[in-house]
Amino acid sequence: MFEPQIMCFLCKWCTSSAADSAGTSRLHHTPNTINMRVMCSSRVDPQHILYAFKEGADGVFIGGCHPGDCHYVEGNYKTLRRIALFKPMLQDLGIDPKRLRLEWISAAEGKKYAETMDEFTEQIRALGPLHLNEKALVQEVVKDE
Amino acid sequence: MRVKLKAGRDQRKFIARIEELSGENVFACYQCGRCSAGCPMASEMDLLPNQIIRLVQMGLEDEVLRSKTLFLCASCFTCESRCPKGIDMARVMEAVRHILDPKGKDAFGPGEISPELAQELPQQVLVSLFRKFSK
Amino acid sequence: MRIHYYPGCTLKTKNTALDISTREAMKRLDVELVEPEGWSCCGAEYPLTEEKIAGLAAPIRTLRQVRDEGGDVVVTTCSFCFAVLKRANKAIKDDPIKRKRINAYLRDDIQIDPLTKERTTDFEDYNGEVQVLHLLEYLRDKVGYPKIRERIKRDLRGLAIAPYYGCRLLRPKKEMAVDEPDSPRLFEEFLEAVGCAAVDYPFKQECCGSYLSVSLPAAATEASYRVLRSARMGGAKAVAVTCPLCFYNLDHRQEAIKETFLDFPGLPVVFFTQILAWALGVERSVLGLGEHRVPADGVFVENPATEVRT
Amino acid sequence: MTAKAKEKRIGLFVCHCGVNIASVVDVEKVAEVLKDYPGVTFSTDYVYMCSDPGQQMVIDTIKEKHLDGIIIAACSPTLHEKTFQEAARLAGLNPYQIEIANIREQDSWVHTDKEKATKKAIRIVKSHVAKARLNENLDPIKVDVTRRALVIGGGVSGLQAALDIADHGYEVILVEKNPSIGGKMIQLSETFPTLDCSQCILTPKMVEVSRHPRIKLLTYHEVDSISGFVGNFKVRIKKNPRYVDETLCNLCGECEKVCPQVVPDEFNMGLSFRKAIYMPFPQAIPGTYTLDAEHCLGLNPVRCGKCKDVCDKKAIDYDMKETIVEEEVGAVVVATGYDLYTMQALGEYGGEKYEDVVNGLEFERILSASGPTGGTIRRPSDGKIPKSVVFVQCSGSRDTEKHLPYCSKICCMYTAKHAMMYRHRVPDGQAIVFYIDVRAGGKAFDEFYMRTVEEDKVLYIRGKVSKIFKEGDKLIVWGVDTLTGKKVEVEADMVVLAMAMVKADGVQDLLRKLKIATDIHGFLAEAHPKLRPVESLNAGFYLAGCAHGPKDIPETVAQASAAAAKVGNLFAQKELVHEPTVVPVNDELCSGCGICISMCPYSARSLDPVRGVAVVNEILCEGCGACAAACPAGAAQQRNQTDSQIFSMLRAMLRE
Repeated sequence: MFEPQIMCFLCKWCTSSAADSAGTSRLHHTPNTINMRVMCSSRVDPQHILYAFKEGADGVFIGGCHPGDCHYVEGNYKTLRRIALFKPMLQDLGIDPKRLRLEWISAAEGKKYAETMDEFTEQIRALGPLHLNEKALVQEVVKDE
Repeated sequence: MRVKLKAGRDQRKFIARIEELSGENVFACYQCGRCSAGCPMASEMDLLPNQIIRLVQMGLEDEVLRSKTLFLCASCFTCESRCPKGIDMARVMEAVRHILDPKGKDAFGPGEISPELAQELPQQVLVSLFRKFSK
Repeated sequence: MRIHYYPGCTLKTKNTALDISTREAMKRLDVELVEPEGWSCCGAEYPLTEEKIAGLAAPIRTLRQVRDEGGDVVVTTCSFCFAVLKRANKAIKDDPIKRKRINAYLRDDIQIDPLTKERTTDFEDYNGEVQVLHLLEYLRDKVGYPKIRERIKRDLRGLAIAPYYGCRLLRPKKEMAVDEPDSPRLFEEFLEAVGCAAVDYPFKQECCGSYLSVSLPAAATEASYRVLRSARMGGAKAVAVTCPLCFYNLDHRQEAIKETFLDFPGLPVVFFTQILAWALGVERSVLGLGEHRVPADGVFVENPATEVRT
Repeated sequence: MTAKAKEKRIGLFVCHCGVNIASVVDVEKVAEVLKDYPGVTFSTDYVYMCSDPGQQMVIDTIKEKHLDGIIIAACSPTLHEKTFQEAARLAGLNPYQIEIANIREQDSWVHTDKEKATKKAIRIVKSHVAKARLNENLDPIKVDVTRRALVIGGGVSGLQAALDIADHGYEVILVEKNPSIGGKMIQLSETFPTLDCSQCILTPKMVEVSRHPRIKLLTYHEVDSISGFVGNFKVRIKKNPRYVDETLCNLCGECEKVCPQVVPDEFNMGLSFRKAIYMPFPQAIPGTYTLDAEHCLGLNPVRCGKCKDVCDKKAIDYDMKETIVEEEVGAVVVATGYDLYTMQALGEYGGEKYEDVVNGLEFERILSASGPTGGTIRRPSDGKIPKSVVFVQCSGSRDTEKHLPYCSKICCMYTAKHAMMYRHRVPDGQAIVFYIDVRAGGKAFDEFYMRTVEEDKVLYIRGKVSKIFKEGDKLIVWGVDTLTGKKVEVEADMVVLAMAMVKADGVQDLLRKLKIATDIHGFLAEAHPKLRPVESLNAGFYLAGCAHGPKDIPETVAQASAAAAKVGNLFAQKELVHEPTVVPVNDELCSGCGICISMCPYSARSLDPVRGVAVVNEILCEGCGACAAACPAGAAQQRNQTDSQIFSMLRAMLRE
């Protein structure tokens, strides 16, 4: 069976805490995901997402606080707008926008976190491995190595 | 009489079967009794709805299957609408009847209705009654 | 407006009053009712266990027919039919496994057109596309109370009617999602829209005894008595029902009720559509009052309001 | 970037956490595999890294191996990041060189497949090594503290917190939105388990607050907005017009006598009436009348003007306007209280239909000597003394389905008190309590409950009421006794619902302005459920009382004092430290486009008009990184979470 790799950017205050609380409650879920804790979902630059795809992620997940609950007032709204604008660009690059998912998961929602991880993994599994047009992407990602 | 509680496979199987059939988590019940308090048929029952679910939790299959209560439930869902834990008791009752089905005979069969009565009854009552209480 | 209408079995036999008054009333609201071709009994009981899914086949077959005839809404009056159709529809929509299994049963169903004798088979999967509405919901949401008020021909002011929801119209809440089971407004609003006074009484959503009427008549007698008594105490001149079985228990059972509970003097029971039709100007002779055991003629008298007014 | 100039010497410590990690993740393998990873100089595993020997090992190894970067692969950084930063400091290493790799909560505890979990742990650790190679030494930014506290809410928790902070020697501003302080507690009759009169024990505290030289009491005020950060908040407080000058009002009461407008009295839960110009209750503080503009005929002598005419002191001023007060404070205690769940939500108990179905607070007023019935128990509908009263516990609580999933905690005890007091006042009356469980854990609580049962003969029936309806002038209660398996029906004269406690009505807006975190029920979220119960996640905010969750009076008071002590801790510091992980500007790359300025929610960034580049006020920067993600030139880089670091981490995690 295809085992997808999923890169998760989790906001420190909500979704990463939710991941911790899933751990504390021993809510078993898929090991296909791997987490990077960022201060706020708005720290995630589209370039980070592209880079994750380029480095082998089949799906990218961004978790932030619920609207109105952002620790930094409105970072999650910024993320929401950014991702909405970014998805059509992904499409242009030949990456199914369904491979990128943004979800609001509060610190109290360990269960939702675990379920979302499982669900997203299955979605990505159904989409199959990501085949990239490397050339197109390399031009987009201009950062140094 | 002292009831012997067993933690054997049979008990677990019975509980699991009820949960599977009903789609309800019987262990969510904390025995507040609200289902019984509002049940329109409770006065006719030998075991109250909350007692049925308690016996299921304890895995006492025989006592549950013996109860008259199973055939007094009108599936009116009053219990469901007020259960603080969201358990649909009517489904649990149905699941128990389902287990009972192959074991017993009809609790109520067509033979028990006089032709005159059958004439005047609305169709839906016959269909629903046999669906509930006959094999 | 043209909509699909599922009468159900009892309306075609024992309670034609409910069917006829529905048709008459809807005609006066410019709604044409179409029965889905070749509909069958819904099964009366929604299967409550996960394994008895065969019981979903009949209602889904009917709903699929509605869809294939181009309908997106089907309306029912009988609460039992409504509950089965609505819950089956939801199950098909929400549960992919049930959807798959039921569609597998029904795919090779054969339907013969009565006119052209054309056979239809190899049906397209049904995924819950049709919206199932109770006529009360349809009147509220699609026809609208203002239109009903506009078309009213008889002034029913002062006619106190106790709305009786029974069990199936509102519960289980998660699946029916019609109104709050313990503080509903749907029926009351309807009665107020046709000009009656809706009686508030605590037994409006208590069970009438349902099918126990046959297996344990005494229990149904007592349950029905409590409903009727409560409605009477609330000052009702009649109880309005949506369901033929409620009607049977509350109306046909009244003789037995009076024998058991000597304090109970009787109370007419009517279908909500009879009131609607009456308010919209339908003649009393068409209301099917002959089907009532407890005479309900007193409810349908010309200008009851004038008596109150003077 | 310039970071690779000198290769780092990184030490890796993999924690077993007993079996918590080691039973799922092969910790030895993780340490072994990472030994040869670029940048790693030292790698080991140990049973409990957070233990003293564990920490000592880190300290010793740093010194011995001259390490300049450390990875601790263990539990969530929220738990022990500080511990190891301190260890690093002791070893002479900059604390910002510590990286915590979370292989417990986000790995071993959530996976069962050992091989996969170990692989994942290796990837997690590698990513932190990649990041650590580029970590810089950072020093905390230091800031001054304003040694003045804001307390929001004048209930018992707010009063206690204000008094304690003031007694520590600091100034306090106490803001209460109602005309008087006192909160919900002043409405209570007696208090369990000792039956002291609530007003008798609370009014001295209210007076003390009003007379305290260091407490500035602002009633009829509301917090409008707050800006700044811990130690340095700026608060805008809205002063609602009272239309009565409280310094002039001598409480003669003539205005009230002539006022033609009669309004339900909030203090008595609407069970009696007051005038549009009123004193909420006789002991109200400040002692002044308040004109409720919503119900006044029109704040205009032409419309009415009766009260103004009779006021000898000329205290009434219809032209008073809403004004804004600005204050600077260093800490905020949030004590905004609670409300009761609405009757409307409980349709099966009659909703709001039946006057004689009352909630707990209404019954408190009925019991209270200062209440609408002068302490005689009378039912609201007809004033009759009820001979049969049913108490329904868990009304709205412990209902995961339609109402509130949590236990409201105080209802068991106050219901016992209600039933006991009813039996004392109406000796020939019958009191029946429907309960699911009686939770009487607390000092002298169970004894009190048992007294209610044994001495006052209150009948406790174990079962939840399904329905309440009216027949004639009786309320019919349908319940069950699950102990005997009997369905029961009670004809009651009155029903008291032990209504669930919910977040205070309308507090959501305020909390949003404060940017303070709440739980899913709208109660304030504490920084840690066990170890930091009175602090908010948001620095500088402290929690007290029922705003944080249902609790009784002793607990509320204890929490308020604890919050005050925490404020004291904060104020005792010479200066505060601010996280240095801010987002500075690289002048050489910045083109002055201003995008980052528009992203900043704290106004920490602005444009230097002379140089044409963005500049950062590092004290205001909270380090969210929204600007860093938005900067098109890469000129905004978050310290120790630069783009380069993120890319390196991604590479380490994903490329195998």
